[in-house]
Amino acid sequence: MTEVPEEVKKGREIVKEIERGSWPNFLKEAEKTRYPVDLYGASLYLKRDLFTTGGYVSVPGAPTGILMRVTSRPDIGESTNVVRVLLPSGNFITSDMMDKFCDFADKFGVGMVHALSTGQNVEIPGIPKDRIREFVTEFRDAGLEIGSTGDAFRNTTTCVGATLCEYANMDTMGMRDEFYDKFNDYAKYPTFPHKMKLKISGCPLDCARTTQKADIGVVGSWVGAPIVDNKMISSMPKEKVDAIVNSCPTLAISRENGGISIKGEDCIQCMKCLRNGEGAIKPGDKKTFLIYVGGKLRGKKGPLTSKLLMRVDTKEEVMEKLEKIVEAFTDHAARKERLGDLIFRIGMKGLLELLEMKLQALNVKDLRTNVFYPVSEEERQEIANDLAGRGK
Amino acid sequence: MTEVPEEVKKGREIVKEIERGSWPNFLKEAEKTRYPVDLYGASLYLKRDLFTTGGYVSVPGAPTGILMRVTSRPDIGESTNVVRVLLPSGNFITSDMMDKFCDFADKFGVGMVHALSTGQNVEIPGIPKDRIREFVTEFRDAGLEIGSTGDAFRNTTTCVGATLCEYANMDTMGMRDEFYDKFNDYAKYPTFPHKMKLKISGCPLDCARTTQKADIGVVGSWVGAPIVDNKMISSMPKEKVDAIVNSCPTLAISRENGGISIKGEDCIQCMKCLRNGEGAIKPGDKKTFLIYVGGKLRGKKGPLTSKLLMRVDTKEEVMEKLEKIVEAFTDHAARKERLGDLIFRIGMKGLLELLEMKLQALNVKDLRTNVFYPVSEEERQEIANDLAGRGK
Amino acid sequence: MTERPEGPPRPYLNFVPDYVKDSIGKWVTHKMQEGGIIEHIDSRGKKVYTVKAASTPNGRYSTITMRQITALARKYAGATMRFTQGLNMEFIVGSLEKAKALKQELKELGFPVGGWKEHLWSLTSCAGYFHCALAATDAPSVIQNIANSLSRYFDEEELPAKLTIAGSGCPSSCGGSFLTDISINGIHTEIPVITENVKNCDLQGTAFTCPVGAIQLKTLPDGGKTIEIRESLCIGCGLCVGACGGIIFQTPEKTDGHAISIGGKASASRYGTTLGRIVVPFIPNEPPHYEKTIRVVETIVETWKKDAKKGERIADWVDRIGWEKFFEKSGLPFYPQSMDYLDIRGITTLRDGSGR
Amino acid sequence: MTERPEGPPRPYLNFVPDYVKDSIGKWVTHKMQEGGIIEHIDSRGKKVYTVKAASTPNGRYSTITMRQITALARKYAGATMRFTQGLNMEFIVGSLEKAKALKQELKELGFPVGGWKEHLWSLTSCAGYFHCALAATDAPSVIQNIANSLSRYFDEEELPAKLTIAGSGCPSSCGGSFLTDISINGIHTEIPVITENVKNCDLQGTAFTCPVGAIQLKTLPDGGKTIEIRESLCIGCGLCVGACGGIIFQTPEKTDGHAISIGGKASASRYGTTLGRIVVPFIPNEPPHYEKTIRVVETIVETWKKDAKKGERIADWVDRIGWEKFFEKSGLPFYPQSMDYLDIRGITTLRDGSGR
Ligand code: SRM
Ligand code: SRM
Ligand code: SRM
Ligand code: SRM
Ligand code: SF4
Ligand code: SF4
Ligand code: SF4
Ligand code: SF4
Ligand code: SF4
Ligand code: SF4
Ligand code: SF4
Ligand code: SF4
Repeated sequence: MTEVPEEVKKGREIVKEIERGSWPNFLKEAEKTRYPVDLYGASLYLKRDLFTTGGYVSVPGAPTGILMRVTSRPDIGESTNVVRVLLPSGNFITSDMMDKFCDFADKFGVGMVHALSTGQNVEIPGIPKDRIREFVTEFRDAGLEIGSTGDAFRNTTTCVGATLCEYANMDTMGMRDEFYDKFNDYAKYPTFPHKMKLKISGCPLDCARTTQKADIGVVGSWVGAPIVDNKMISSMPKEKVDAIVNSCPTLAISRENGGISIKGEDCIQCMKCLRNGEGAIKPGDKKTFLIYVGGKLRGKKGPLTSKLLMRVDTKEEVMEKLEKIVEAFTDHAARKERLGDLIFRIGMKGLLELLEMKLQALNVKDLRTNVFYPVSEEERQEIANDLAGRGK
Repeated sequence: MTEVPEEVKKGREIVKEIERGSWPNFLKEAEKTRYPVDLYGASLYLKRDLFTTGGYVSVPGAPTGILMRVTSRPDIGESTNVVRVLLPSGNFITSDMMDKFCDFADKFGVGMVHALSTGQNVEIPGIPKDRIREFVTEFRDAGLEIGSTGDAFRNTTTCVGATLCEYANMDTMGMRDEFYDKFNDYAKYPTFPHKMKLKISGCPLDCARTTQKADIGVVGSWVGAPIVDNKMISSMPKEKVDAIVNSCPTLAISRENGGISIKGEDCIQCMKCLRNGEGAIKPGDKKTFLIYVGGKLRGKKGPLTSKLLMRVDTKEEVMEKLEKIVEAFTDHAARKERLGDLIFRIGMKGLLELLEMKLQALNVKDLRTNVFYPVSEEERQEIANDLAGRGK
Repeated sequence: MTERPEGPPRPYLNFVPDYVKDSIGKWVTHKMQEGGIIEHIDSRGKKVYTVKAASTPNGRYSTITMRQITALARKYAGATMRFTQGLNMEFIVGSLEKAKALKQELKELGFPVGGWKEHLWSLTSCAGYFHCALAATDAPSVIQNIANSLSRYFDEEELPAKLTIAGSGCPSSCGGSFLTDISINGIHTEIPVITENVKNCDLQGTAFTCPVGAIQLKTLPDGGKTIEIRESLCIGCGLCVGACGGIIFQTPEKTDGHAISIGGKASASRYGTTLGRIVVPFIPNEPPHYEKTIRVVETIVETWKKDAKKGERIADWVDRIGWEKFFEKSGLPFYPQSMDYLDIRGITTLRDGSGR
Repeated sequence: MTERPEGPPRPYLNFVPDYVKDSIGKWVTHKMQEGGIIEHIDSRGKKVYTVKAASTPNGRYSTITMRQITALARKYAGATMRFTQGLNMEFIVGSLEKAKALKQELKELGFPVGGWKEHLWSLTSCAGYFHCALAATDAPSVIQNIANSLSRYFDEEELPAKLTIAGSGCPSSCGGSFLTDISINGIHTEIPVITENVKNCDLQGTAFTCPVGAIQLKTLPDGGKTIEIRESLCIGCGLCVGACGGIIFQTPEKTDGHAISIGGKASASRYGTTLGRIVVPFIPNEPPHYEKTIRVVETIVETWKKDAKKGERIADWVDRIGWEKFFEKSGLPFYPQSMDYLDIRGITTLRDGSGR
């Protein structure tokens, strides 16, 4: 019997400690698999990561690559390469499909599934490097798809949307399906300067966090006032209705003969009143899609929330614009520059120029506080003309 | 008779137009003086400024200099150099003093007084260059003082404060007097990298705009809750009291047996409730002075509002800190760099280091959104110690 | 040598009316009497009255008029008066009757009395073409026109809240622009050029004038000195043009103008001090009546008046409805210069509070 | 070649339970039933129930457990289930009785059911040491400890509002840190150094890895190639260390750790999407129980719970009281790294709104 290294012994003690407590425990799970818990324990004891990357290995059927994980202590634990699996929209997984994942994990991996990754994929870890081709072939033959790696569109994620939620202004899951019908090549072939992510939320509550971590975010919304069922409102206790009226950030809601009335031009679709309304207030009828750009977390500049690019009326326009944004990104981003960093560098105005659009008030969070900007001769002329046209 | 140039003729037409309307009119006033209205009219017609600067001319009794104004069209109008006059605190001017200003304006100038400049001085324009020394001597012999130019402390301004206003937490006018008792040299000799301005407001309503246009701003305030006269409150109509309670931005106010109660730890001294309270709510007893730094309008970076440096308990500490700030500014600002731009360049933390102070939460408007900052070994140690000390 | 004062005349008590002195620090409340008259009440119930009268936009008076005003101070206000932060005149009077009589006389002299609470409080302007060497726009005449257009809000009609207006001829902002609810900000839009007259200037001094260090000293082939402007750095502030006759704007009549910003305020109430934001980046200079400018200002005031809740300053109002709706509701066109140069960060910040 | 799917399996209708299909797009309201069960009601009054169960912090399961979960989906939920944005499990069930029975079985399997409304919704973590090459901190074990410490807020005790927690091992933030109400963010505080092993790396590829271009290719005297790190540019992200075995952090056990940020949220309600702000810039890694980290997180939650009004997310609460009072009330020490690197501008901005 070989001697157990010190760091493994100490590591095991640490792991035992972490396994305490009532919450579902990833280490208790790992213990039931062939995952190298000792390697992990040792890294906790040593306080250093014991993996290095092996990059992405591109194989037939998975051109964006499979993520290679190389152990720096082969004496303690094995490399644990991972295959990322694209799921049906909304992350719905039938029991049959999940069983298949488990079968593959048992056969090729370490008997572990990662459900879910934060990018909303299932991952199957622990595939030995020399079995990857085999894995990919069998897996795809079983009707399943690998993806979400490399400099391509990562997995497109959505909230559950119209499938389960009354706030939904659109069929988010259907839109994802359409995205893959139309743009699968963007997701499959790594031709971008850096990764891209598309996320879709059915309403401004933004359960898919499109405004925070999507290069391109689509949010279903509407224009004007929400729809109010004043019969229901009048049967509510006074304090409840007061709460609805008072919580509107733009003060768009007022009392009106027992019910309420909402000034459409003041509504910013913040969803507050709908949340407080217990079904009596619904999204408006005039649907619109908000397209956001440039959210991401690291890149060059650290976390950036996304910016509103425009509102469009139809799904078709969303898809068109998406194509244009991708073109602008691939043509103009530097290597390993996320869309958000490109916008940081060239400005929102710069991006809009690439898209042949004009900067509008809706693109802007705050206005300038100094006059140190250029105004060209044409711009002076344009402004003078615009203002001259204004009625007396 | 010499021919009247075209631009003067046209200029006169323009001036006549501007003289229309009911509001007190500076041109109607100018017409009653020897000010070169034709020169001004011509500049309006030509749409270009017809003066150039002659810089500051330093004369005995006014080392920071007198502002020289050179006409670029001597054929139309004369140069119109201006003397800036320091007023008593609060800009109180006795009728005798104002009459003297008028006498000087009639004797040396063009019969015009500028009351007030936006820096809260009286100016006497139109003094010929060759009579400036004479003017300064006579003027100072009459017990009056010239100043507020050059790279020195410009006029220190205050709101009316305790003299007339019930919101005042201090005697602003008295503090200005003390400033000049103590620091007149700062105001008199141009030894700074750029101008400095000190402004003083008696309360956070900031009638002296210290938070916007003072390199150093002092605001009288208090700590904890305002003082409430609940007898008066209980006699107010319900809606009035509701308005008081609801307008507090931190929700520090609640109803309490017919009156109100204010949670001191939540009050940010915004003055809202005092304004709505019609005398029933007064500033708290525990007075404090807020010292702000770095406000200014142009400099290198354009308009910057000031930042809160610290709270101190006594006037003496204000004066001490002021001296320290001036030192840091004179030692570290680049030529023609305002304090605000120095802070922009070296950071608030940098300024605090110069002042041998530590950055605190009160100095900060918003916190960071990324982790791309350095943490030194000592800092790691310090944090670990601080956090270890925290009770279980 | 005669005894000379060092610094401004003081102590201040020498200059305030006698009947105020023993109330100092003892005020407990105030009450708005009729327009422009505030009743101040001290802890013993003693009352004085301040009467506030409008000034010329840039504070310039003939000595003739000023002597008439002084006479009023002698007659009604203990032979003293003060000027406010808003450049208005303020008289402190011992009784309401006197205050009313003073108000009447001031109005007869042509000075409106008013300007407190939900009204236009003040209009201020810098020197502009009238006295300054740096002006891109003649702030005094612009503000004079605005004053005429909005005068009824000073003493008659109510607004949602306090309104202050300032104009400055150039980015130095001496008029206090950027700080006020509505501001006119002079702006040059060309880069100055160097003419041969530059040889008459103090070259080193001129280079120092430039706030951003865009002016560089150069040695000519013949050994002489000249200066150059690095265009990419120049912010067009115009300081060098004022300082040296050999540097000129070529066509100021076409390229000079003013921007309009809204939403400046200093008071801590609500979200605290804030600077104005540029809503129109450039309007050409069109004296005498600056129709375009006046229309924009009127549009802003009208939209605010119609849409704001009582008590909302312009900054508060825009804060509530957002910029997109501001442009929608006002119908003003949006130009890209208005975007915050730091807004591209997409980093959203929490609301600022005063004194935090 | 067999027919292979291009892209993910679709259309989605093939994967949702049959009894949901004809309600899609017709939902009118929902009602919270007992903890973790939502009743969804469609326009015809039809009801389905979603049951939400907590997951392991980093979503790792043995196939043994996963097959048990699948079996529950077969038994109760139309043989399908979903995972949420918060990495939780969600089952869609046809009746309340079934939902309750499922809840019972999930709890027996060790999975708490709850996490809606004024509760802890989710805890998420990236791979950390468990699988990744870049970790400065082992997010999974940190989050596991936090989960144990806060578990009662998932299904028992109420909080002022929704609470989400995420942890990431390094600035890449794969765990979704910065976005959540409380986040753990791995941070390296040393600059990596180059060892002789660098010769085995793909130098050009490694240089490309660096997001800020701090890695430069150099030619050695002997004609060989190497790379250099420009310290002034390096942000310590650690990507190069993961990519090339010849670049190392020398003492990660001392210099690696994590920062804590608070106040991230995506939802448009109130002031809209916002990123977390760093309140503690560095905490050393102290497995197994990370006492310091847990104390800070508990302190934040306790202070918020005690001080916030009902409905206030952490961001809303801090927005109301300000950072100064946050530090006062929580008693947490303030470190200069917390200051926004753009805050020095002193430019105050109007509050942001969503979609503006
Ligand atoms: C698996 C996953 C974490 C998890 O445990 O769930 C993950 C894991 C890794 N991410 Fe990630 N990221 C994962 C979601 C994210 C997210 C969250 C999201 O997508 O919702 C982000 C932040 C959002 C964003 O995109 O900004 C994210 C931002 C990154 C970055 C930063 C990219 C950038 O420059 O902006 C890297 C580094 C890079 O790409 O250079 C990165 C790189 C990595 C690598 C591949 C690093 C590496 O090469 O070792 C990690 C592999 C870990 C491993 O061995 O398991 N990962 N990564 C997530 C899988 C996503 C998926 O299924 O598609
Ligand atoms: C007279 C006055 C305007 C008025 O009509 O009332 C004025 C007039 C001038 N200012 Fe000013 N400033 C005046 C208040 C201001 C203010 C407002 C204030 O102090 O409350 C500011 C903005 C606040 C600030 O300090 O940031 C102001 C910021 C400037 C600047 C920008 C300084 C900087 O770099 O930040 C300059 C240019 C300079 O100093 O380089 C300037 C320069 C000038 C000069 C001297 C320019 C020149 O050399 O031609 C102007 C002379 C005009 C003239 O010929 O009459 N003036 N100046 C004000 C007199 C102040 C006083 O009595 O002390
Ligand atoms: C006289 C003056 C100070 C001075 O010494 O010059 C002044 C004095 C008073 N201010 Fe002020 N404010 C004066 C300029 C300002 C400024 C600066 C400015 O307008 O340029 C501000 C801050 C800038 C701003 O607009 O944010 C200012 C913000 C306030 C506020 C807060 C207003 C707000 O909407 O937030 C109040 C409270 C109120 O109006 O209810 C106030 C209230 C007051 C009262 C009425 C309070 C009182 O009576 O107890 C003071 C009257 C004293 C008196 O009778 O003289 N004062 N006040 C200034 C008159 C300016 C004018 O001629 O119009
Ligand atoms: C299931 C899920 C979307 C998904 O497809 O994955 C979801 C679905 C719903 N969200 Fe969400 N939210 C989900 C993550 C989010 C996120 C993202 C996150 O937590 O990471 C956000 C935005 C981020 C944030 O925290 O700001 C989000 C912001 C909201 C809000 C606004 C909360 C707020 O405080 O502002 C509501 C409204 C509410 O709770 O009243 C909401 C409400 C809802 C409701 C309960 C509305 C309803 O029933 O009509 C949805 C339930 C549908 C259902 O039964 O499945 N959902 N929701 C996500 C569950 C996450 C979890 O496991 O905990
Ligand atoms: S984003 Fe809106 S539509 Fe989508 S699940 Fe959340 S609440 Fe429902
Ligand atoms: S959605 Fe928001 S903004 Fe619109 S009416 Fe409702 S509460 Fe007001
Ligand atoms: S700043 Fe305060 S104390 Fe000074 S005059 Fe204004 S309200 Fe009164
Ligand atoms: S001063 Fe402002 S913060 Fe303080 S209690 Fe009054 S309204 Fe609230
Ligand atoms: S703002 Fe410009 S134009 Fe006006 S006085 Fe100041 S320096 Fe002159
Ligand atoms: S205009 Fe201003 S910035 Fe440009 S060179 Fe002249 S002084 Fe410098
Ligand atoms: S956040 Fe960093 S440590 Fe965690 S998985 Fe992503 S790259 Fe790896
Ligand atoms: S740690 Fe990051 S920033 Fe520094 S050299 Fe390596 S890759 Fe570049």
